[in-house]
Amino acid sequence: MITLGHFLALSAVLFAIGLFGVITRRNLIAVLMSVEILLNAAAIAFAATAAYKDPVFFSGQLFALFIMVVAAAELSIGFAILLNVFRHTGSAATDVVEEMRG
Amino acid sequence: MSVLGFAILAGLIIAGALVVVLSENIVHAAVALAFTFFFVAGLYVLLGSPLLAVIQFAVNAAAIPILTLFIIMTTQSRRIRPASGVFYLVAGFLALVFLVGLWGYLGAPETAFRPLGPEGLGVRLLTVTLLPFEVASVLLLLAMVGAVVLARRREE
Amino acid sequence: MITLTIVLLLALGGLGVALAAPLLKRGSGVLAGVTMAIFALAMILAVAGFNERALIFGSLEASPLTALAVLLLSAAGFFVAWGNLARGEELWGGPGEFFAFLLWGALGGVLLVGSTNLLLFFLGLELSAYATYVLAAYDRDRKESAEGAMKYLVLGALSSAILLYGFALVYAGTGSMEFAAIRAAFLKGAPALALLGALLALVGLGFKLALVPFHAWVPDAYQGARPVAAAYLASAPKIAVGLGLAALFVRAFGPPDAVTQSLLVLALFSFVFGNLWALAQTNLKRLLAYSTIAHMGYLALGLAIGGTFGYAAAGFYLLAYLIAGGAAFFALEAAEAAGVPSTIEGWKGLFKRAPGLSVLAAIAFLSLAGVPGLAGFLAKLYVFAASAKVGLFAVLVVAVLTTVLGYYYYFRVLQAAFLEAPKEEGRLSVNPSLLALLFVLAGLSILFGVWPAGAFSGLEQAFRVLIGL
Amino acid sequence: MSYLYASHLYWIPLLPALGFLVVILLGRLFKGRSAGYFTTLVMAIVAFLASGLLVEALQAAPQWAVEGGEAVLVRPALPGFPFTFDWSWLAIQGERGVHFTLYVDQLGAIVLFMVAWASLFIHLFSIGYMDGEERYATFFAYLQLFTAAMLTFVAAGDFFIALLAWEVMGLMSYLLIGFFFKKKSAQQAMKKAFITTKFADLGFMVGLFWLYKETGTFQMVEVGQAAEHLAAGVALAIGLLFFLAAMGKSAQFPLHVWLLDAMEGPTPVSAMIHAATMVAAGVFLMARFYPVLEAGHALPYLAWVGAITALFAAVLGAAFADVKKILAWSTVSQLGYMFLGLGVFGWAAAMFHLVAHAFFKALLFLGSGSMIHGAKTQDIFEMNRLARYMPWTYGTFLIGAAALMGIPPFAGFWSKDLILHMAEEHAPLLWAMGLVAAFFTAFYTTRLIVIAFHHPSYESPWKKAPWNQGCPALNLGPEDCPPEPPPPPDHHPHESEPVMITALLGLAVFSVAVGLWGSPIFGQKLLTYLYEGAAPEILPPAKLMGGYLLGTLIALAGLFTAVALYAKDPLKQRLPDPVVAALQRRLYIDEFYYKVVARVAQWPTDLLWIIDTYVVDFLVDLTGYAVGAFGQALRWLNSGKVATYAAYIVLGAILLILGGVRW
Repeated sequence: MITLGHFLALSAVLFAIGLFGVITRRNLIAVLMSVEILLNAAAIAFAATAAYKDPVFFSGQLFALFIMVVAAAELSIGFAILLNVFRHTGSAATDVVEEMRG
Repeated sequence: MSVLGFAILAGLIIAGALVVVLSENIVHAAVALAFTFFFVAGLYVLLGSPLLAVIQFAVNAAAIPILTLFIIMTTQSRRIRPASGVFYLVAGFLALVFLVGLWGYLGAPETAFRPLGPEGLGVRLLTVTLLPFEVASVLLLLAMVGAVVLARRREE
Repeated sequence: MITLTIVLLLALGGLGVALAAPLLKRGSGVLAGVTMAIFALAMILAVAGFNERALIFGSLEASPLTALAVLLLSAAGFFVAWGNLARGEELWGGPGEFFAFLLWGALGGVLLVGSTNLLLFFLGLELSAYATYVLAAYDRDRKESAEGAMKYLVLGALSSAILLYGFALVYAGTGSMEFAAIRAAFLKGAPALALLGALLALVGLGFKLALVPFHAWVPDAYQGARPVAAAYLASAPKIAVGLGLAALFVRAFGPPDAVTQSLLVLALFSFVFGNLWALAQTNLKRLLAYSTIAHMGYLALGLAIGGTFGYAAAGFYLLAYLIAGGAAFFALEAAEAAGVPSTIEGWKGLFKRAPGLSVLAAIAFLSLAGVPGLAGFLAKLYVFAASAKVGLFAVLVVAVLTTVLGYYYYFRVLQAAFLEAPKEEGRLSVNPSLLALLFVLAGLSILFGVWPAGAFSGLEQAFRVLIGL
Repeated sequence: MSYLYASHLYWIPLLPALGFLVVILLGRLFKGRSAGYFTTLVMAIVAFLASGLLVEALQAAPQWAVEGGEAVLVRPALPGFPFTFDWSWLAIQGERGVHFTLYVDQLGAIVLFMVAWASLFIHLFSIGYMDGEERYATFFAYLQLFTAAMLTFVAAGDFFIALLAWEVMGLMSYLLIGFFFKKKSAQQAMKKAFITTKFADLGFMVGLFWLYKETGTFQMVEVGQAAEHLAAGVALAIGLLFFLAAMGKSAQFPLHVWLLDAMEGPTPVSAMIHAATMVAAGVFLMARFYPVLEAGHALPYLAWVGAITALFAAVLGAAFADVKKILAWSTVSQLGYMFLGLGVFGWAAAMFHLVAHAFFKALLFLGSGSMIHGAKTQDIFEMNRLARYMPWTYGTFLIGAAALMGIPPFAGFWSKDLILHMAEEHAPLLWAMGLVAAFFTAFYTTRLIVIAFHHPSYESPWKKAPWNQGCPALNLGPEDCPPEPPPPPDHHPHESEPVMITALLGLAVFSVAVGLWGSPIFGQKLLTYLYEGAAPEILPPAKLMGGYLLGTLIALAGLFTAVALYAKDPLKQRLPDPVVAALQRRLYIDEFYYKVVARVAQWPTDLLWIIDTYVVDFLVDLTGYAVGAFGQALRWLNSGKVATYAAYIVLGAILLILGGVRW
C-alpha cells in the first residue's frame, strides 16, 4: 500500500539531491538543472497531496501544472542572462561570476 | 496502487537525479535530467493523472532538456569542473540534515487515494484557477519579452 | 471592481508598452510618460477604491491592504519610471520594454498581497521576481550587471523552490490551498508538516526581503544594476513581500509563534550584520545594499511583532524606506549620469560641484539614517515603540545600538560630500528631471517626517481590516 | 461657541519660530536693519494675536466679583475654556506619551500677552540699539527663537513640551550672553550660566520622569488632578526637584550667581531674557506646578528661599556701580518676592507681580540701555547729568523706578504690597524681611537715579577699588577682564533715536496700565481674573489700607535716605572697607564657588579627566576600531561565490527548521 508519506519521502529525497546539486555544481547550467529538480520535487509533493487529501478541488495537481509553467519561464530568463554572462566572459562556469564580493 | 511500480519509479528518479548532480559530463547530466523527468511523468500516471503526465513529458522531459542542451552547445560547455571535496562534504551534510530534519515531520495520515480524470482537471483549471491561469500567461509573456530583450543582438 | 480594473490596467498596460516598444525605437520618453500615467491612474483608483471589499475570481481579495499595495507599488514604479527619463535612451536592448517590467512587477506584487490562496501568492511572487531579474540584468554592456543578475536569478530560483516546497508541505499538512482553510487548520493546532512548510516559506520570503542569511545576492545585484533599476529592486519586491508576509501571516498562518520567532531572529541578524557590513563599504551601491539589509531587518522586526500597530509600523517603514532609499539610488543615478562614480572617493566634495544634488541626497541619507524631522526617524521610532510595547527590550537595545552604526556610515558619505575637497573642479550639470524627482522625494520625506498621522492612520486602517478587528 | 484667536493659538509660538528659520536661512538677504524690521513685524503680529487671545480668554473665563471681602462667582467659565490645542505628534494610539499640547487659561493668556508685547518692544528697541553690531541678523534670529520657546513654555499643556521649551530658552540665553564672544568675560559668563542652570535643570528632568512614573502622564491638567493622590513624601521630593530647576532659572539664592554675569550680553537681551521673561519662567513653572507643591507641603521652602533672596539681593543692589548689575540684583530681589508670594499662598498676587514686574523691569533695562547708548559707559558714576540730555529716557525711567520702588499709584506698589500682605497673614518673620527689602529697593533705585541722572561725571570709585580689579566673580584676572574705558571727559550724552524712545514709551504705558488694572481703583479686575477660588487674596481696599500706608512710608523712607546720602557727595564712602569689599564682591559667594567648590570638585574632575583621556577615549577608539574591523572582517563571509551563498540559504533554512522544532 503506497501512502502519501511515500510520495512525500520521495520528494524530500529528490529535494535534498537538488540542494546538493545547487551547492556543488560549478557550472551555471548545471546549477539551473538542479533547481529544476527542486521544482519537480515540490510538484510531486503537490500532485500526490491532491490525490490523497484534496478530493474536491484537486488544486495540488493544478499547482503542479503551474510549476511547469514557472520552471519554463525561469529557465528562459535564466538562459538569457546566462548568454549575457557568456558573452562577457566566454564561459558558463560559476567562477566567472565571482568578481563582486565583500 | 502497485508498490512495485512505485519502488521502481522512485529508484529510477533518484538514480537519475543523482546522475544530474554528480556527473562531470554536462551532456550526460542534461540527458539524465530528461530521464528523471520522464520517470516523474510515470509517477503522475501512477497518481491517476494522465493529463499531468503528458504535460510533464512534453514540457519538463522534452522541452526543457532540449533547451538546456541548446544552451550547452551555445556556451560550448562540456565538462563540469568538480567542486572541491570539502564542498561535497558540506553540501552532502547540509542536504542530509535537511532530509533528516524533514523526515521527522513526514508520514501523513493514511487517507484514501482518489484519482481525477483529465476532464475534471481541465474544468477546474478554467474555473477554480482562472485568475492564476491568466496570471501565468502574463508570466510567460514577461519571460518571453525579458529573454528577447536580454539576448537580442546589438543593433548598431 | 476597482481592484480588478487596476489589475487589468497594469497587465494590459505592460502588454501595450511591450508591444509599442519595438515600434518606438527612440521614443522611450513617451513610454515613460504612458507608464507614469498608468501608475498615477492606478494610484488614483486605489485611493478611490481604498475601502472596497470583494473577492475577485475566488482568489484575489480587494481590501484596503490590496489598495495599499497598489499605492506603494505604483508609487515605486512611478518614481523609477521618472528616474529613468534621464538616461532611458542609453539602455541598450530595450529602452521601452523597461517600463513593461515595471508594470508587470507591480502587478505581481498586487496579486501577491491580495491573493487568498497559495497558488496566486506564488505566481504573484514569481511575476514580481522575474521582472526584477530582468531589470537587474538590463545594463547589458557591463559585466557586473550580468554577474549580479545571474547570482540573483540562481539564488532567487533556489529560494523560490524552497518556498514552493514549503507551500507543498503546508498543502500536505492542511489539505487545502485556500488561506481560510489553512488558517482554520493552524488555529486548531498547527500540523507539524504545515508548520515546517511555513518555516520554509519564510526562507523564500526572507530571501526576497534580503534578510540575513538569505541576503548575499543583494550587494552584488545592486552593484551590477544601474541605480534606477536598483531603486526598483530595492523597493518594489520589498513592498510586495513586506505586505504579503503580513497578509500571509494573518490570513493563512495564524501566525504561529515558531514562524514569528524565526522572523524575529532573522530580523536581529539582519540589522546587526547589515549595519556591520555596511560600515566596511566604500562603494556606495554596496553600502546602500547592506543598509537595505539592515533596514529590512527593522521592517521584519515590525512584521514579527505583528498586531495592527506592529504591521502599521512596518508599513510606515516601507513607506519611509521607499522614499528615502529610492531617493538615495536616484541621487547615485544623477551623479553617475554627470560622471561621478558611485564611491565614497568619487563623492568627495560633491557639494562644491553640485550643491542642489548634494543637499537633496543628504536629505535622503539623513532620512535613512533616521534623523528627527524626516520620515526615516519616525519609521524607526514606530518600530521601536512596537517592540517596546510587546516587551522585546533586549532586541530593542540591539536595534537602537545598530542604528548608531547606521549614523556612522551615512554620515561618512555626507562628510565626504560636504566637508572634503573635490578631486576635480568645475560645476556638474545635473539632469533637471532627476533633480526634480529628488526634490519631490525629499519633500515627501519631510512631509511624512512631520506629519505621519494621515499615512499612519491609513496603514492602521488597512491592517485593522486585514486582522478583522 | 467658537473662538477666532483661540482656535489658532498655535500660531503664537509658531510665527516667531518661522521668523527664526527665515532669518537664519536667508541671513544673507537681510541687509542693514531689515532683519530687525522684519522680526519686529513678526512680533507685532504675534502681539496682535496674543491680544485677541487675551480678550477671548477674559470673556470666556469664569467671572468673579468682590463683595465684602469675599469673591463671588458671577458666571462660570464658558464651554471650551480653558483653550487647548492637542497635536498628538509622537503619541501612539491608546498610549499616553508626549502630546504636543497647548493649554491656555486666563493666567496663560495674560502671560502670553505680556511676553508678546514685551518682546515686541524689545525687538523695536534693538533695531536701534544693535545698529552697526556684527551679526545683527543673527541677534534677531536668536531673539525670535527665544521668544518662540518662551511662548511655547507659557502655553505648554504638557510638562515634557515645557521641558523642551525650557531647554531651548536656556540654550538661547547661553548663546545671547556670549553674543560678544570675543570678550573673555562674556565667554566665562556664558559658561557660568550654562553650568549653574544645567545643574538646576537636572532637577526638572529627574523630577519630571519621577512624576511620570508616579502619575503616568506629562499632561499638566492630569498632573494637577493626580497631585492629591501622591504620597506626601513623594510629592515633596518631586516638588523640591522642580523647585531646584526654578531656582536655577529664576536665579534664587544660592543659585543666583549666574544672573549678574549674564549682563555681559547685549542690553536688550538682559531686558528680554534676564529680566522680563525667562527668569520669570521659574516662577511660572511653580505656579503651574502648584497642586503638587501644595500636596507635598513644599510651600514654606519657596517662601523662605524667596524672602532670603529678596532681602539679600536688595541689600547688594545698593553696593554696585554698574547700572545693569544694579538692575540685575533688583531682578533677583523681585523674583524673590514672587517666590515669597507663592510660598505664602499668594498665588494670584505673585502672578500679578510677575506680569507687572516684567513690564517695568523691561522698561528699566531698556532705559539703562538707552543710558549706556547715550553716555558710552555702564558706570553710574561716570554718567554726566543724564536728566539734562536725555529727557525721554529720564521720564520713562522714573516711571519704571517708581513702579519698582512701590510708589503709588505705580504697578509695583499694588503687587508688592499684596504679596507683603499675604506674608503678614501667614509668616510674620518673612513679612519683616520683605519690608526691609522694600526699604533697600527704594534706596538703591533712588541712588541709581540721583547719581546717574543728576550728578556730573566722576572718576568711578568702583573701578579704583582694589577689591574690584579684574572680575573675581568670573575667576578672571585684570589682564582678562580690564575695566571698561571711561567716556572722554567732555562727552555730552545724547538722547536715543525715536525707535528706542517709542519702545520705552510703550513699555511705560503698559507698566502703568497693568498696575492700575490690578489695583483697587479699578476693582482689582486683574486679580479677579487670576483668582481660582483657592486663595483669599481679593480683599476690600479697607483691609489693605494699613498695608498700603506702611508700604508707601517705607518706600519714601528709602527714597529720602538715598537722597540725603547721595545728593551732596555721592563719592563719600560711609561703611568700612571690608564691608564694602564684601558687598561688592557679592559676599564672596561666587568666589567660594570658584575657589572652594571648584577646587574640591577638581579632584573628581581630575580623576574623570584621566579616566576620560586614558580609558574612555581608548575604549571609544577601540570600539570604533573594533566595530570597523569587525565589519571588515565579516566581509569575507560575502565571498562572491554562488555556491557559498546557496549554502547560506540552505543553512538558514535548516536552522529555521531546527529552531522551529523547539516551539
